[in-house]
Amino acid sequence: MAGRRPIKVKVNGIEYEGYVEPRKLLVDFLREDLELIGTHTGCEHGVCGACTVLFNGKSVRSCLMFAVQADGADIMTIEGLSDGKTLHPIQEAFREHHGLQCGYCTPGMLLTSYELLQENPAPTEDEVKTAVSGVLCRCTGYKQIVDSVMAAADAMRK
Amino acid sequence: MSDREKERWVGKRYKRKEDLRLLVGRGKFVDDIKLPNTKHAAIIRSPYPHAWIKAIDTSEAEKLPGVRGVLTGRDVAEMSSPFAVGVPIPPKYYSCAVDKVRFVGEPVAVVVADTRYIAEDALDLIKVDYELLPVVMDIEEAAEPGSPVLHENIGSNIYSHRVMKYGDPDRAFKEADLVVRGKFHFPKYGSTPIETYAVIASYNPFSEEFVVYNNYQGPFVNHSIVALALGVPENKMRWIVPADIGGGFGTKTGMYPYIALISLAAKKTGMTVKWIEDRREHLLASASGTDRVTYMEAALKKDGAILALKDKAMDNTGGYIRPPEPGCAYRSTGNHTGAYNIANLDREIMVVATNKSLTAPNRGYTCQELYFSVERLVDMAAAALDMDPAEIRFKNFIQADQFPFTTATGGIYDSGNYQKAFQMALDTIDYKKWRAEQLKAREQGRYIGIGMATIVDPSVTNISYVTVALPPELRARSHPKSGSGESVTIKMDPLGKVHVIACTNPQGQGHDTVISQIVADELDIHPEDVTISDIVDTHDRIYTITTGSYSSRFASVGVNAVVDATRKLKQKILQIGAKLLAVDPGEVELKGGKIRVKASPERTIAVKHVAGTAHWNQSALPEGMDAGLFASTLLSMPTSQPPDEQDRVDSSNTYGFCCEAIVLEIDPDTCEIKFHKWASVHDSGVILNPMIVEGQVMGSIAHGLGGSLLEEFAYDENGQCLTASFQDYLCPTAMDVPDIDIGHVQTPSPYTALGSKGAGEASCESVPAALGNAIADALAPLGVTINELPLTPNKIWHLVQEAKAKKEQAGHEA
Amino acid sequence: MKPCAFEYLAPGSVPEVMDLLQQYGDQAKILAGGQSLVPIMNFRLARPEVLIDINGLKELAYIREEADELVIGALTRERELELAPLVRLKCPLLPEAISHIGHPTIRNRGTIGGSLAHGDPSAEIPIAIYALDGTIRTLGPDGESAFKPEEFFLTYLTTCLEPSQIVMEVTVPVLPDGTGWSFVELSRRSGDFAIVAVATVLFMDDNGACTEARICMGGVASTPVRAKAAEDILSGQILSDALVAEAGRLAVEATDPESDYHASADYRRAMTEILVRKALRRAWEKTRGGK
Amino acid sequence: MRLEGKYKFDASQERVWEVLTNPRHLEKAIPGCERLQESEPNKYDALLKVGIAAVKGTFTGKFEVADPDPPQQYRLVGEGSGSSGFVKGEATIHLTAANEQTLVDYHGEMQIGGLIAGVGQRMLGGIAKMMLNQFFKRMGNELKSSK
Repeated sequence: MAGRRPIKVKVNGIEYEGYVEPRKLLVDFLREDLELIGTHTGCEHGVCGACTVLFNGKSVRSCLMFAVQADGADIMTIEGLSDGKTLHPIQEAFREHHGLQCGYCTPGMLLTSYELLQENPAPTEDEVKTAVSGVLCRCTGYKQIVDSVMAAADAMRK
Repeated sequence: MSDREKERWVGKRYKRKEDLRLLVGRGKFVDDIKLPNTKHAAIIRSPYPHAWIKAIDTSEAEKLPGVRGVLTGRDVAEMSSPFAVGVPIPPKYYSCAVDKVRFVGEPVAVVVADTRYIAEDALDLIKVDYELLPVVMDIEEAAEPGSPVLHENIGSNIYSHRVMKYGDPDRAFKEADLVVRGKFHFPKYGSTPIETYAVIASYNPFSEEFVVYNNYQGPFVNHSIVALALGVPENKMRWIVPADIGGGFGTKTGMYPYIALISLAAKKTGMTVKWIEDRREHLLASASGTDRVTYMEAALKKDGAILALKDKAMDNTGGYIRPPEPGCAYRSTGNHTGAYNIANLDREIMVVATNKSLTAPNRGYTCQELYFSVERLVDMAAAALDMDPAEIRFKNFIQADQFPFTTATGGIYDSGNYQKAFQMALDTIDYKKWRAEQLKAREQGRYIGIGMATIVDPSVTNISYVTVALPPELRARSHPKSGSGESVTIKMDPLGKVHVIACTNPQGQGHDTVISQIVADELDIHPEDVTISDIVDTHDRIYTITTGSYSSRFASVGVNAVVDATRKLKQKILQIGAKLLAVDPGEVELKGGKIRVKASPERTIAVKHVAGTAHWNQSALPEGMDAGLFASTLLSMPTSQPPDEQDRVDSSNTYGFCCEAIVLEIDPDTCEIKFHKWASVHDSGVILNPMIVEGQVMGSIAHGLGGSLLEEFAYDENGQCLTASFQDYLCPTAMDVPDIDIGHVQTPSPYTALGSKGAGEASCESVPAALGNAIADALAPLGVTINELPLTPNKIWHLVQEAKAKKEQAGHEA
Repeated sequence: MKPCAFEYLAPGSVPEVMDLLQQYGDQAKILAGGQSLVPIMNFRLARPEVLIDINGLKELAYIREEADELVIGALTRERELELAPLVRLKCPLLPEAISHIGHPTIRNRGTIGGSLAHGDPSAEIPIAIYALDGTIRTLGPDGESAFKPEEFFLTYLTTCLEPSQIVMEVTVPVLPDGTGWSFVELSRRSGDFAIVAVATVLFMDDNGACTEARICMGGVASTPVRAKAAEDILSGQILSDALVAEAGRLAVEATDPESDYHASADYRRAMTEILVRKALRRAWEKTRGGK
Repeated sequence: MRLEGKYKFDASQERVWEVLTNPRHLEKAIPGCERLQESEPNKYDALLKVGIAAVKGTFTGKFEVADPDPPQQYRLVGEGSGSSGFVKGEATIHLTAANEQTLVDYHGEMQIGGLIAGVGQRMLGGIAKMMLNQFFKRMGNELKSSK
């Protein structure tokens, strides 16, 4: 049996140190070891996107990475999107346009949108659809999600 | 009153309260709950669809470090009894296979270990010896004598069988100018919420009490059923559902066997046991909608009037049948003739067993199955009569002045204006223009299709409908059942702020927000001054057997309860205020945070003062009034009555209307579908929050679209499920849902306090029919028959090839 | 769905990787982007005893232009290739193909070397590299080797890589100006595995004749396959609609598709013809200055 | 899943029959076969380690050469199971002489179940066919090397 390995990781600006079994998925490490339960597990095979986090600034499926791989990494989860006082413009737009219902896919949607808007501050509706098509939502039918991201793009450009 | 109107919160796009936790990662889902000393369960499942379990060897698994115990079917049989179900001969359905497995994915044993990882390691060490049996996968074959029998105690694969006649269908068919017939096959698909099933169970052997955190959609009937199966009184089976459920859609009403199973694992191991269903488990063995074979006939007059329907439907609930099934076959009883004034119906129902996974209500609960047949048949009738499919619908609609309208089957349609809504949909897509376009396109070899469906969407089931599964004479032997109750408690704190305690158990429908809007209107306060706790806790919530979020109950009965409780509270406030103002209660009104004397508005007292008095100076209250300031209600819908002797029942309590009008084009080469126009018009009564209703409508469209074009629990002929991952079970993505024009007609329901009714399921019921009709219409020149779903490009291409080959052959022969 | 236990090794250099592969043989798997490997580990279909994580080998992530070739390190992420201006300019077929892989988040991790080593017959990168006549450079205990795609892909998920070898880099010739190219794909949903995917490259002479045509198809056999007969009838010809149609027909002969739940073999064959035509038309358009 | 195909061997029908039904050769030709033991005449217990890329599975199973009618026809009946699922099948194998060669055609049914069927349906058909081809190819080698 493979032994536990030390890792040091920065999540939402805070340094954590811990020991993990190599097979522990990053999503389980975030949820169980760091108690950052905002990141959700939906399929554990990389399709649904609920577990999406930003890994060194890029979106990744945290169910398709092992926690050991995060040693030295800088991670942002849903808990790190707002400044702790006011909603981030993307969060505000999702609220304004009803871009969420049950809220389970929402962390993945928000972080995927965040990455999109970093790379492409003025996306077309089709570009938004393409970007968020990697995250499954069973509640909204996506229209209000797309509206939300478009509105967030507007707000963030201002 | 213009000021007053401006201040109304109901009807506004009021932003959701729920979002302030869900957007920032502070939602509370079952998997987020950490209890001390929690161990983790993994379930070993049958790879075979039908087999005897000859032996299970768990010894190696039990030796693995970190494993705390193993529960097998033998334990389950010793510690519990089969789940009760309302069919004449119930199968022996336990939470785990005991001596036989009947579908791939059926639980066979549970391992409890320190981590889920170790529990799964242990599964590899369990050896199960199976003796394989022949399988039956086809619905019609399953009902034939001589096919492999799943349940020896039943002796056949037929769980439920009824023949019912409403009106005089035989005569109607004799008098018909024309009879059209069709056979339809509706697939097995499910809503696959992104949050899977989740259970955390513990058992105290000293108090003999279970406490189970879960994400079930209410206590509903299944709380009683699980308690009964585990042999504990209901008050010792405490269920707690936290504030957030990651989507339900009916699928999560299928999780209660796991509540039982994990409770038993907790009891056997003495540990608190957590089980989070993984996606593969979910796709193999959670719950789907029912796949159905329908033979349907319509008796018509030359002018298009539908005199009668004959419907033989065969539903497949898979390896077992469990409550609320056989609801699948009976849920639509009251609205079985849809949006049409059809006086006669001949119904035969069969619910059968096959070696497929099990079913549960799935958003729309078999109305999609029903309307796929009805609405395809209406289009076929129009074609046979050379009528426009829109025209035949107008011809047969129940008229706006006929409401409330009692259907042949006992449904009491509360309100509607079907003509107006349907016309709106046709106008939105520019129907005439697209018919002309279609003709031109056909000349160019392009396949443009226009499809429509007009349906009645039932909400708030009356629990009594399930008893239609029993013939009247058997039904008479047991206690009658009826009702659709919902409870709300509202309280005002000493400073006049309001807290609402509900048990509607939402899964994203925004009940907190709408409750706060309603309460704000009733008490003339701001929604921000209302907080809500809407969870299930069978110990500290008031509920009935019907409580939960399913069958779009909230906007009807849920709202009735909110309004009723709030008005009771308001009465108390007025009474106290009147006493403090030394006038009669009839002389005061509540406005702007003050009680004022109507005749002399300068005489006021602040609500906050009234609230303070109720809490701080109880002796000042009107005589006989309870101390504090709260009101409770638990009410049902008045139309929720048991079935009559003719099997007529108002199976739901409010009935919305929905129609789709779709213009699409099929690529003649690849058979991919492109949408040109899509209008979806809804009448769900008075709209409480347009933003939320729009979200519900879009969501239900996406589910309808998924089931029609993408999603299916596919099995091979040997009983293997081929779609046990999200790589093969295909949910719609943001790129698969086209732009849709949503329209509303609002005919208030006379049976609900604010005129509202359910809005979340309608398009699930209409979209499969409308898409089927649109695709059939597109391919009509080829003579392609569309009678099944999902219509994948691969399937459409094969249908086109067959039709072309047939035409060619006919050409050769001619 | 949790993976089995494994030993995790994160070597700091290529020689270390070589040593570890020698030591563990086929008990070990290389972990690159993990977007194909980790799902099957979570399902417990794959149970490697040792994972050799090469994500720390930054020296394997590069995109360079050398002579008339693009040289791409095996650990280069798909998303980087998709967005790299150099690649978009010199070899636009590759980013176009990559844009069909899963979703941006998957492409953020997935690597070009990983995709090639995985050898999925429906995967976009192998199809594109084959159409581009790229070269796959590997390193093993016996030193470096170079493979052409037709040698590299053997059958379903199987390449000629030995357990002790790794993909080091890929080279693809820069496409000369005026070269036609295209990548078209048919799948159930965007991001899904291709039912059929076709990549084409058309080299033209100054007179507008096609000097060489390459048509590579995925999803229709146990490896990506080239439609040689179809390529041959185009080479040396002034293109015409009739020739393109004929090429589509001939391309089907090179396929040997299987049926699965999503698409029958017949449908795949029919779609091969349609997609090859579509892809050729698109490439042809580009030779005429179209976008 | 239907199995159907033909394979041509450069050997006489008797030779081909001998090799095809001989456990020593079967052990070498069956892809991934680690061990093959005759449990009773014409019945064998087998241990297979089948691997396609990272997907590796150990299967234990048994098969039988049933109704042998040398040198023309027999039925191959087999089943195996492992952590990644199970395989079960039956095929009729028919041998005919064609000049100096022997034509073997087979047709039968195979069931694949469990984990691999549920999450790997996309490539199962192709991989099954590929493994069959591998089997016949190796049998061809066995024929050559045992001459």
